[in-house]
Amino acid sequence: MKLIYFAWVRERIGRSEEEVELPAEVKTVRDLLVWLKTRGPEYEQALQHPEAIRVAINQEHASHKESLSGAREVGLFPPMTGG
Amino acid sequence: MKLIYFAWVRERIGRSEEEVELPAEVKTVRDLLVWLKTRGPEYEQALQHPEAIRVAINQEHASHKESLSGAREVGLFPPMTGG
Amino acid sequence: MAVEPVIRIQTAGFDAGAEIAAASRGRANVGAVVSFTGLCRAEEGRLTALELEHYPGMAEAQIGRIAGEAIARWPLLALTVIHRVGRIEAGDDIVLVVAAATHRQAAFDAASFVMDFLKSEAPFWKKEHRRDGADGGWVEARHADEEALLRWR
Amino acid sequence: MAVEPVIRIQTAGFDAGAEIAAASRGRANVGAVVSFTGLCRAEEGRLTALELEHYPGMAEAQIGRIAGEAIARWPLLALTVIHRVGRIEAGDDIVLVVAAATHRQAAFDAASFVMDFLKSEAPFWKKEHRRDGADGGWVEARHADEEALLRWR
Repeated sequence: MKLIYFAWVRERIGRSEEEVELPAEVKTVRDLLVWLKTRGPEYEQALQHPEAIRVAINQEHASHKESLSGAREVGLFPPMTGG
Repeated sequence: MKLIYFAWVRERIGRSEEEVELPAEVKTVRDLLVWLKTRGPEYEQALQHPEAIRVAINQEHASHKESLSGAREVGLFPPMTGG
Repeated sequence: MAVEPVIRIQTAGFDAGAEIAAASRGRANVGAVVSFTGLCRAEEGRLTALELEHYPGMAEAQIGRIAGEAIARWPLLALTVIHRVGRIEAGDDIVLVVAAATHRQAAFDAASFVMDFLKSEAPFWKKEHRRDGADGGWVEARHADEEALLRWR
Repeated sequence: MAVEPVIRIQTAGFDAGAEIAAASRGRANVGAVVSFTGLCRAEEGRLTALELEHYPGMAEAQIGRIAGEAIARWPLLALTVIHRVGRIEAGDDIVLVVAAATHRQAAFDAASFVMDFLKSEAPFWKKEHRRDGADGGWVEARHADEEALLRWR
């Protein structure tokens, strides 16, 4: 699965995207955020307030409760400030 | 006092403005409309539905109840359709 | 310093883009500019043009009152109202309102407010030129336009 | 026939006047065109520029969803959304929304609706370039922008 990061999530993690193999127990967006935090201090710092992280699955907004089944690309980013 | 007419009020009366001397009993806008209707068939036709006539005294909107004292210029016209 | 509105009544056309740019130029706190352009509709091909009549003097004064009211109600940084008169062909512009503010809601509300009052309280009248050559008569005031004023009371 | 929105994400500037004119050109029933231009504020001289980041692909798709929703809700005759990305200097344009309709209320409401959703649901982020050279950080979402969505539910 492709993970893609934006704004301060990207800056804190230190990369803009990566391919990951999810462990079998990671089934929802919330599981993904918990698992990513275990991958190192840069992830820990980027995701310390998971409720502030917005998520898109296959380029559509998704809640933290949503299942990852069928997800090819998951975007993680802060609240949007367009317009 | 100067009377000035617009749109179909002007067309029906057949002139765009005129100077008039008001009889002493004409004190309000409503009095003016009643008095004007006596001045000929063209006025009669223009003012047959006085409630449809909008009035401005000295270039400010005025209700039919308003006094004419101090009026130098009175505009008579249909409901406005600007914009 | 109170904003001085720009008000013009003219037979010539206007350049909406230039007026929008002018509303923010030199004003570093403008974050939002809303414009409204009103056009002469062809009314399903029935009309070729409109003839716009106005009450000279009062039209400027009345637009000035409406603009002043908008400036008193919202924190505007610029406000422009241009109203054309004379013959206006179908598809051509009739009126332009431009409102600039720091945030968008003030700009949207002020432009909408000015248009609502222009429609029903500024002394302009429209006569139709019909394609079939018949006397098209004067455009009647829309009840919806009178109703639109109520939400600002 | 359903209206096809015009959606562009670009680094270049845009010409609001040209987009407004394009929204009514060849559409004889357009009587009202509302435009919203959003600019980079200098924030009392504190900022020199903003850096606009976006999620390529999703940004276009998400604006498309917002535009489609507006077209479903109001009888629009044209709808254009242009959002710039990259470095934008203080005083320069960031975003343009143009909505055209027969009557003004639909055009005002649709432009306002699209802006409200662009602010909070389109994947764009702004980083500040401060005049003093310090790292300005990322612009935080305004609570008022989240609240603005509630009136469209």
